[in-house]
Amino acid sequence: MEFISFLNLVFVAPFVDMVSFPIFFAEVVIAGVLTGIMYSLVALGFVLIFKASGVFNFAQGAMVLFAALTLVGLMELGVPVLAALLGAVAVMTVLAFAVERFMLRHLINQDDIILFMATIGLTFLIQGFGEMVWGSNVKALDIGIPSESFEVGGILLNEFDLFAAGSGAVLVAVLAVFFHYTRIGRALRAVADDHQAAMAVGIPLKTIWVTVWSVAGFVGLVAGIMWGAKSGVQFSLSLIALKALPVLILGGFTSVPGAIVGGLIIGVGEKIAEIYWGPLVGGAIENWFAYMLALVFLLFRPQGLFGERIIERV
Amino acid sequence: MTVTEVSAETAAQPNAEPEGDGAPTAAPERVFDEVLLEISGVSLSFGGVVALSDVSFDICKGEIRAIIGPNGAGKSSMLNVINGFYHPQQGTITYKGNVRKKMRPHRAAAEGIARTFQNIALFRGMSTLDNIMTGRLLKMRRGLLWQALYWGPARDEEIVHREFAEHIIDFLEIEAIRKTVVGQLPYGLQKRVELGRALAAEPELLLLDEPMAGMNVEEKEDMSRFIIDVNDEFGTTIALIEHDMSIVMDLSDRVVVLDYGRKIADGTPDQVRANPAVIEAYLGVGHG
Amino acid sequence: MLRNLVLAMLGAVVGVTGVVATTPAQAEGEQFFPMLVYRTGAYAPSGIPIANGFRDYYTMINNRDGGINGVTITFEECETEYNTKLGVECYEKLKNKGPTGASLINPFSTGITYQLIPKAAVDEIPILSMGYGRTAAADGRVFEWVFNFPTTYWSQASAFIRYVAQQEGGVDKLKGKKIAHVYHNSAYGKEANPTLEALAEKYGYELTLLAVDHPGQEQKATWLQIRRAKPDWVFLSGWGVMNQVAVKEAAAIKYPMDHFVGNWWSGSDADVIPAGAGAKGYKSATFHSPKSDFGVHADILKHVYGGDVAKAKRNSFGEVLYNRTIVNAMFAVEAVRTAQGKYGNRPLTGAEVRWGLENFDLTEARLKELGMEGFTRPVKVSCADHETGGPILIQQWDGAKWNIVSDWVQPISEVVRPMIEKAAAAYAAENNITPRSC
Amino acid sequence: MLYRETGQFKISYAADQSVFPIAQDRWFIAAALAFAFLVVPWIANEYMLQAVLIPLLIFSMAAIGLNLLVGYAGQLSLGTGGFMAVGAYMTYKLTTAFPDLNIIVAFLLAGLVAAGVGLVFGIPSLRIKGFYLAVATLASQFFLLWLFNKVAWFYNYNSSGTITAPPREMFGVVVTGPTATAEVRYTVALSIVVVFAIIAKNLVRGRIGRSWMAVRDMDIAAEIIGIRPFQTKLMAFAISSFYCGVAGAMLVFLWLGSAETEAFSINESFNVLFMVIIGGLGSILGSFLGAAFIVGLPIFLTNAPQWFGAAMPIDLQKHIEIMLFGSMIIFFLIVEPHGLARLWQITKQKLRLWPFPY
Repeated sequence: MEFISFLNLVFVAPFVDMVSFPIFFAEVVIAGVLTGIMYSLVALGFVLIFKASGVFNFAQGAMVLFAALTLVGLMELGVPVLAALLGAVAVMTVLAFAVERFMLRHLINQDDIILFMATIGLTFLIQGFGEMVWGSNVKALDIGIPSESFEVGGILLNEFDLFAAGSGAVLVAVLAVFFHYTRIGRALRAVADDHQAAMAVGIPLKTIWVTVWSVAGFVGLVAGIMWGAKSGVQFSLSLIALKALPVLILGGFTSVPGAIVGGLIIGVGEKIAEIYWGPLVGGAIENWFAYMLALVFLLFRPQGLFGERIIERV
Repeated sequence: MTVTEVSAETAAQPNAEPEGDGAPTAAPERVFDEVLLEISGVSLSFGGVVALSDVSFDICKGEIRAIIGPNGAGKSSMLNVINGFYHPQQGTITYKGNVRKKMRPHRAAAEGIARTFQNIALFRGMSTLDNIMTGRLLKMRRGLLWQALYWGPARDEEIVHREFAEHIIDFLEIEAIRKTVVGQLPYGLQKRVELGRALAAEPELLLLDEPMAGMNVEEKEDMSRFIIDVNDEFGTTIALIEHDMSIVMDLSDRVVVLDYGRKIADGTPDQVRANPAVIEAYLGVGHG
Repeated sequence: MLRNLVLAMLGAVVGVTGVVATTPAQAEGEQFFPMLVYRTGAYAPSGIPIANGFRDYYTMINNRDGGINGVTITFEECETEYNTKLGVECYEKLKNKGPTGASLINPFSTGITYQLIPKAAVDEIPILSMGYGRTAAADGRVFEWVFNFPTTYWSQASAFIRYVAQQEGGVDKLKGKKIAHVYHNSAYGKEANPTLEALAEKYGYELTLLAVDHPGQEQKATWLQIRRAKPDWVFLSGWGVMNQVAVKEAAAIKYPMDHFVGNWWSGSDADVIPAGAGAKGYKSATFHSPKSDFGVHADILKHVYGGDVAKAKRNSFGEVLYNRTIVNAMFAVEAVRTAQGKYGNRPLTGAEVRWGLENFDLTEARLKELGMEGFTRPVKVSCADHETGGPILIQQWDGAKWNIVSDWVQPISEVVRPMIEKAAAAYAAENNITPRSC
Repeated sequence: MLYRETGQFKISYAADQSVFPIAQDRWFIAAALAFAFLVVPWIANEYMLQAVLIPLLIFSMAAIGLNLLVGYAGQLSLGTGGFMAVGAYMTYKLTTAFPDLNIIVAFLLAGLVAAGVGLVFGIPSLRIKGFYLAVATLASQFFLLWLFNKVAWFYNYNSSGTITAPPREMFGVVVTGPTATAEVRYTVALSIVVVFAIIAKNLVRGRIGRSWMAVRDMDIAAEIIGIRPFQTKLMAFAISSFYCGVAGAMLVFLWLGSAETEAFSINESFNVLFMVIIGGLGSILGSFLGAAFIVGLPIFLTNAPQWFGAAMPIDLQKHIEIMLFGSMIIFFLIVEPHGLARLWQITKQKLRLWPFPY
């Protein structure tokens, strides 16, 4: 008897709930989609760098923080929004140059894990530097994005969330065009396959790396603005990288569309799990559920949904 | 018999004269009548690409069997089927009298099939000695706790196998690189270490995938000598893939020829050499 | 060449680390307070005003009065990043400094407090965890060395329920009301749960517990659940980034902000500012005034900042958490003063300061002398009761500053105290402690 | 001059296979151990023990465990914190349920539970590799911490979910709990670590270690010589988790004295991985060096300015410290990507020749 009620609680009741309250369910799904896009924004930065240099850039979270800090810091100094944005982009580009000059250049053709570890060193460096220059206090970030809530057919929407989702979509479109239709984009993809071969056919590795790290810095800035507007710009921004990791493995380390689709799946999946199944076990299951979800997908596609197939031969 | 010629050649290098090779001129006729492995009707394809189609042949105990054919003929696929890395869609593999639809790699290894690879598949981060010792892994029995203590039986076992590994190191003349990490070794030596690893398993059937690819003449001669010695000294049955025709014809007792995944000829070197289909395959147009 | 350099540096690291912690002791006539601070890391926005508050109050006492009855206060900050493991290092580094060693420690981190509680009795250094840490430590019979007056998480949660009852028009109105607790999924966040559960049983309100995992940047699911359940009141036990996001999300689902009450660690300036106008109306608990126009503030401005208000503001002057640490620092100083009454005006040991804490009696008159009349309340500690079950205030954010919007709300001690004693007894049993009799 | 192996001939394979084939190494290690066991507890002050040496030992233990998995078996894992938590919480349950149980036995039993958990979470390694596996193991990290946070049984239903090390005695000496002296806890930790370091060394130089390395270097080839990659990987996960579990138990019972799940957060998983990489993948010695680097360097950097009398605001100092720490990591990787253990080997090579450069 207890067993049956258990089955009911786990396998029936949540679905009945979803169907009985379709509007609320729609809200949950929409919240998942919007959150998912926010995750994708962070994941994109990882994908770009991994795709073009094979580096799993652990410092992406720190770059998000640093970009946002720079933006707010400049604005606090009285710089107008637009100029501050440009300034932040410029700073991220300088960072990209520095990373290439002082780090990547010396680590060409090292093992993946060594490069990964180096980016961890970079994380500390960027965090320390960012906090030293801009301080550790929470800074309110307001660049004029509206954030009113309104209802459409009983579904509550927030202007800010929609704006964030929209920017995410635009960003992805731009990146897709960039990768597929520009010369440097194609070169980027070539480098990803083989560093030395790319050099051999005359693709300057240095330019590529600087470009891709700059672009990742820019993506980081966008992510930083969206997340920072919510919570204020503070150290914790660098921790959202952890929310991007399941998205990353689900979508595949090398795929821009993968980052988006992965984000949506994780976003919607974790919200549904938390709201419909979370209360059964005491809640706060979102974090591990996202990873478990990604894991389940991986068991079927070990290279992620859109990742390049791993072919093994002897 | 072919052995004579090779031995005569190696005899030119006095220090490389293998012991126990006997009188070269008096080599007895080699007779093989006990089938060790039989492949019948094996077909293998990947997606739409056919790698092997309806191939049948056998390998007898004690012989040196060559598998030849142009690039892409399915030779490596054949070896992969034999040791269970690829699973054919059709056909059976009969090894030591057991009929199977497919082999499993560790099963094959456990039943005495060892191999080397076309592109060296050594454990690059380990020393020569450790690589060869991995060949002995299946023969080591001591469990986790003994291993953890490295005491008593575990230690004795390690020493027994070390002695065997050292025997192989002597045999292959690689004493000097015993403790070198194999990733740092030159190509020819790596090939030799790989052979050593396969031999350490004391295989009944040894599969060699292009053991002499990329070697210079001298290295090829060394390798040929090792192959013959292995066959002679340990009585190991050998199946090898090789492109160098003169070596194949000299070394092997029987040759099977594949082309486009089909068997086009099978027989002694002389028979194969005279086979028009083989000549066509090797000289004809259409192969890159 | 490069490698040699590296080796040399490595040697230096190893060599020098070997002589750590032999810094000499300070001069006589000084009372040393260790300060475990977190001016960097994820919780720095809270850590900075806290650290500044301590620093400024002690400095003010030294500059204005020449120390506590002539005994200069010395203190040393050690950065913990709110990390328990770094806290251990800091504690070990600072505990033997000063002529009498560390005499009183304010960990200002629930994790570090938990970690230090067992050590306190052994090292004979009293812990003053003012409004945080282990609530059960209020039972002075078991936790001889730990003090958590003026009030604790459990008292606070019960006072919150009393406040809700007042707002709803009586305790009997609680029946059938829905109350949600959004909490940081950690030892700290969970503290209030048992109290809220016990009171739910007593008063018949419906309690929903919603955990948010560290760090708490993403709370959409939590707030969707609140939007659906439509609780009459929401109580928040957040910390760090979780607070800002919670306030923002509550505003986004248009939850009535004046029914959204944070605990006293969810009600600082940094918690509401990023949410902008949306935070207006948000309430939080506190046990002191959020204003900065008391005598003590004037003294700090004068004796620490030389009247430079702008500089003071840059150093968190007047912020909620700053004010809270002023209270805490005052407790510390007055405890030493109390102990000096017994042991004489000299640097005191931890054991002596412990006596001062246990016989702590802060009167209204004394508060007035300190320039804190109306800033906080009198406190009287006893051997058995290290908490005093003090009341709380409710403050509300009006978009620019915090204002007190309630009278002092008493906790429901008849429920809380037995729970404390039970939890303390369980701790004592598990750790082979024989409670002393008071 | 002093470091010469000339004239030391091995006359048996047993001698050649010993852990330290060179006599000077053996003397050095013996001296170091004697120093660590007999001298350090007498000369080190409490700060040195409690803030530096005990955590160093505990993290060495965890790093050895992770190194077995990452460095030897080639399976990248970020679940270390979770497995450490299993060890800690299980020890707590065991020792509170059976107060008379020897605490070391409780550690080992908890380690076995951790091994079992590791086995389960190692299953994805059948299909998933590299960074994908690393991120997938985070699932175990987050899930385990959530579990210990959520299920009150694990912390005996106390209100805050914190576990506290109760006082436990061994041979009449208190080894855990607040009354256990730092010297005693240090000695216990050192004994455990030394024993398990030796066991780890034994494992990696024998059959099991070779199977791990074979799977790491080329799992297909390993399979073809008869190693079952799945079983081998699972065994690596189990043994690694055992080490991590014991390390987690030591963390709470021999060092912190009290902990909530936060003590085993993802930061710890990363930290231990840093230790393994900085120290040297596939090196037991490297695990110690890496732990020393990650535990010791920040403490050194924190305290260094004071010795030189440089006073600066504590937050600025911390920022500089963090930056220096990050720079040092990058610097070391550029100088020697194969870790401190390799640096040590190179030093030894140089020492062989010293003082004659050629």
